[in-house]
Amino acid sequence: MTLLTQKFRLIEEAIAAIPHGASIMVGGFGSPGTPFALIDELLAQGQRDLTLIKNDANEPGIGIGKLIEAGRVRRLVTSHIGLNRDAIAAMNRGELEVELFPQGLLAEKIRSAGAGHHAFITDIGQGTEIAEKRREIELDGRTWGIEPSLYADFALVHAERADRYGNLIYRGTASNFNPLMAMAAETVIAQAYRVEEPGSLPLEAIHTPCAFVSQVVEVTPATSEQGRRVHVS
Amino acid sequence: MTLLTQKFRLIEEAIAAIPHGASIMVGGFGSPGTPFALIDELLAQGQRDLTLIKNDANEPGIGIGKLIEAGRVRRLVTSHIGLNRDAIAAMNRGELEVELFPQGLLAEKIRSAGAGHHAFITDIGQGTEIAEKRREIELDGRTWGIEPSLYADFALVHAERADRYGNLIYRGTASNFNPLMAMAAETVIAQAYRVEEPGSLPLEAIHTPCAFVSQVVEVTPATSEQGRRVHVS
Amino acid sequence: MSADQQRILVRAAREVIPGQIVNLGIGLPTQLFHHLPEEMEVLVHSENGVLGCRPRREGEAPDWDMIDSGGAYIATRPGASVFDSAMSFAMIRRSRVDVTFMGAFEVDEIGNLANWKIPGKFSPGIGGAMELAQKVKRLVILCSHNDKHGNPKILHRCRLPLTAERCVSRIITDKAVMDVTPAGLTVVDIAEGLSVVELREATEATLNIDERQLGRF
Amino acid sequence: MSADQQRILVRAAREVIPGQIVNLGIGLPTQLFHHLPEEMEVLVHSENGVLGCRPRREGEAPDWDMIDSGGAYIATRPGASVFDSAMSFAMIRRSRVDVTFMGAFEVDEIGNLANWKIPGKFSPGIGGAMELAQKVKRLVILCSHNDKHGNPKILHRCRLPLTAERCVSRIITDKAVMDVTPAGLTVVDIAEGLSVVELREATEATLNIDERQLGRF
Repeated sequence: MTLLTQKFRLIEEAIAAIPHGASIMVGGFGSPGTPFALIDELLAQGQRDLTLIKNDANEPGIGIGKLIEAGRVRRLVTSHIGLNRDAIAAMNRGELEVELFPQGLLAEKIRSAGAGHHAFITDIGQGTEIAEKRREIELDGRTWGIEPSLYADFALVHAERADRYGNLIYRGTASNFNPLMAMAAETVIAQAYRVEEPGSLPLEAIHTPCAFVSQVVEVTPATSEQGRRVHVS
Repeated sequence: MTLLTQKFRLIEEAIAAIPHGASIMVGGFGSPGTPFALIDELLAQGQRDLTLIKNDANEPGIGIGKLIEAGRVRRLVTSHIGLNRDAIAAMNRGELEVELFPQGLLAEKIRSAGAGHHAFITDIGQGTEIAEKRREIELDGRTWGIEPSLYADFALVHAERADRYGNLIYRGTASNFNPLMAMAAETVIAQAYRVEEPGSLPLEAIHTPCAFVSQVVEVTPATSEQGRRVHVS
Repeated sequence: MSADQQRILVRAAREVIPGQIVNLGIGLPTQLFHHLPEEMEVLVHSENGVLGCRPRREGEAPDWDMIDSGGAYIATRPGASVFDSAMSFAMIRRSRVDVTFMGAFEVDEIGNLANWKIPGKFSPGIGGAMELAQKVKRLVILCSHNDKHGNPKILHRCRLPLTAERCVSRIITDKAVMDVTPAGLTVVDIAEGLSVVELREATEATLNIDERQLGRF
Repeated sequence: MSADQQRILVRAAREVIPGQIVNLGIGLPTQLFHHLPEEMEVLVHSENGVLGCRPRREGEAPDWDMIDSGGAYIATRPGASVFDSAMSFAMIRRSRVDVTFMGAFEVDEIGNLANWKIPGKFSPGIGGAMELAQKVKRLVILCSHNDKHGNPKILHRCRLPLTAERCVSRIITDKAVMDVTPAGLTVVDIAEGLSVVELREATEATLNIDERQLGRF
C-alpha cells in the first residue's frame, strides 16, 4: 500500500499506473459520483482491452460512454445500460461483452470483496434466470445462491472532499458505488474537488478512511454541461 | 415497521415491548456506544432469560454487567469478556452460556443479517478452533468457512444525535457495533442525547438512515462516572 | 400523460399512508411523486442512495449531485438522508421499504412479475427491480391493462423471464384494481364506465369478482 | 515497566516507517504508542473503530467517546477518522494495516501464533486478534522470551490453540529479534550481553544464527 505521505499525485501519473487489460471499477450512478476527469485521462492515455465494472454505462458521449465508443472496453460488468444506446448497440454487435447483475447484488459483490469475504449466500434472484447462472447451496432446508466477491485491479472514484492521506467525503447521491469500490480494488485512485491538509475533515463525516485509498488527485468541479446531459423527467 | 410519525417514545414504553426470552443486540465497545439508559430500563422492568449479543460484557456493575449480575442473561454471544470478571465467573459456574466469535466475524455476522444475506463465506479462522465449529465449503480449490447471519429480535443502540424519524449520528468510537445492529434486528430501539426535528441533521452525516430504526428515546448524557470506570492504561 | 395514466396515478396515491417509506419505479410510478402532497410525512426512497426525495419546485435550480434512480434531478425534504448503494439495498432486502410501485410487462394470477427483459428485443439490464420486487413488504404494480396491440398483460402465468416470483400485492391498471390473494386475482375496483364482461374480455387471468363489493375509480 | 520491556519497545519502534498504518495489540504493544514521536506521520489503527489515535497529552481531558481497543481514553491526530466495526475489520481483512504488533503466549518456527486461549485456565474471548494475525501484511510479536517460570515461549511447534497459522513475520523479545523465514527462525539481533549459547538454551525452537551478521540491541 502507498505510504500516507505519498498519495497526493498528478492525474497523469496516477492513471499511468493502469496497464492494458486492467479490470477497473468506476464509481457513479448516472452522472453523480462518476469520476469524469479520471475517465477522460484514461481515454487520453489509450489503455485498451479494459474490463469495466460500473453500475451503468453512463450515456452516449459521457463518462465511460466515451471509452465504450472508442472501443477500449472489452467487457462491462453492470446492472443497467438502458440510458446508453451506443453500449446496447455495441453489445448487440458482439463488440462489448456485458455481464448483468441485479443492482443490489452487484453492490454487495463489490462490498463482499471490500470486506475481504470470498462470497455471500443469498436468496435474491432465486426463481429467476439469475439463479441459473450461479452455484447453489442447500442450507437450513432451502436452496440459496452463492455470489462470489467481485474484485478489481483498480478503482476510479469521485469524492467531494479529500485530504492528502486519502480520506474521502462524498456528497448527495454521488456516494452510490464509490465507497464500496474504494474498499474492493487493489489500487484505488480518487479524484476530489478539494484535497485538503490532514485534520481538516471532521472525523465522523469521513465516509472512506484513507487506509483504502492509494492515490488522490485534485480536479476542477465538473461543468454543468456534464450534468445537464443527464435525463430529466 | 413503525410509521415515521410514531417513533419518538418514552423509554418505559419502548423497553416494555421486549418480552422475556428475547434476543437483544446491544451496541457499544467498552463504554462508548453502550446504551446505558436503555439497559438500566431493561434492568428495572425485569425481563429475563435474555440472549444478549454484544462485543464485550462491559465491566462489573456497568451496562450489561448489571444484567448478567442480576441473573437475567441466559446466553451471551460476544467477542471478548476479559474486562468483566463477574461474567467470566458466571460462565465458569455454568450460569451464563457464552458463545465466542472473533470480533470481525461477529461484526460481519451482524452486518450480513443487516444486509439481508443468509450467510457469508470466509477464510478467517481456518486452521484454528473456530473452523471446527462451523460448516465448510469447497470453492475455487480451497476450503472456506460458512458464517451464518446473526439476527435478533431487538437492538438497543446509542447515538449522539437523532431526529424523531429515527435518523442517527454516532460520535467518535461510540459507533462500533451500533450501525450494524440497527440494520440486523427486527425492532430497533435507539437512545440519543438529542432528538431533533427532521431536517436538522446534515444529509451526508447521517450514519443510520431512519428506515432501520423503530423507536427513538431521548436520554440525558451519561455521567462521567460511567466513563471513568473504564480501564485506563 | 394520458387520461388512463392519470386515473392510475390518482388511484395509486390512495395507497400511500402518512409515515410510510415509499419507492417509485422508473416510468409511470415516478410520476406518482407529483401526487403526494409535499406536507405529507412520507419519505420517498430511491435506490441510487437517497431516502426522502421530492420533485424540484418550479424554478428550483438542479443540484448536480442529487438524482433519483431514473436520472431526474431531485431535491430532498426534512428527514432525508443519503447513503451508498450497499446501504440502499440493505434497506430493500431487509424490507424496510413499506410500499413499492413498479411498472410491468406481465403480471399473473399468483403474483409473478415480469418487467426486465424481452428476450431478443429488450434487455438493457436489471437495475434494482429484482431486489425491490422480491423483498418489499407491499408491491403495487401500475401498468396499462393491455399492451399497445391490445394484448392482455394480466395473465394466467407470465411468459417472459420473471423479475420475481409471487411478489405482487396489488395491480392498478386503467381498467381495474386487483389484489393477489391465495384464491387468485380478486378485483377490488373497476374503472368508471367499464362492465365486468368488458374487464374479463381484456384480461387473460381468471378474475374473482364480487359485484356487490366492487368499487369504482 | 521493566528494563526488558523497555528494551523490547525501543527496538520495536524501529520497525515503524513514516507514512504507515499501524495496529497495536493489548498489553505491551499498546505501550509502543509512547515511542512513536507525535510529529511522525503514522496513523495508529485501533480495531474498535479509529484510525489515527495518539495517547492523551499530560493534563488533556479524556473524551468519553474516544477509546482504543484496550479501553484507554485516547485522542486523535490530523488525518484521523472514526468508523464502525465492520469498516474497521474490512480494513484488517483487506490487509490495509501495514504492521501489527501483538503479544504472544507461544510462537513457533513456522510463524504460528497462540495468544488467545489457555484451555481450562484462560479463555476470555478472541477479540480482534484472529483477523489481525491472519490478514495483516506484517505481524511483529512483542513478548518476553520466556514465561514467568522460565519456560521458553519460542517453540518448535505451538501447543496452545492457535490464533492463526503461519502469520508471524518477526519476533522481538528481551533476548532476541527473530525473523520467520522459509528456513525457520533466523536471529537478526541478540540482546546486549547475551551469548548465542545462552539464547539457544532459553529457546525451544531451532535458531538459525550467523554470528557475523548478528546485530545487538
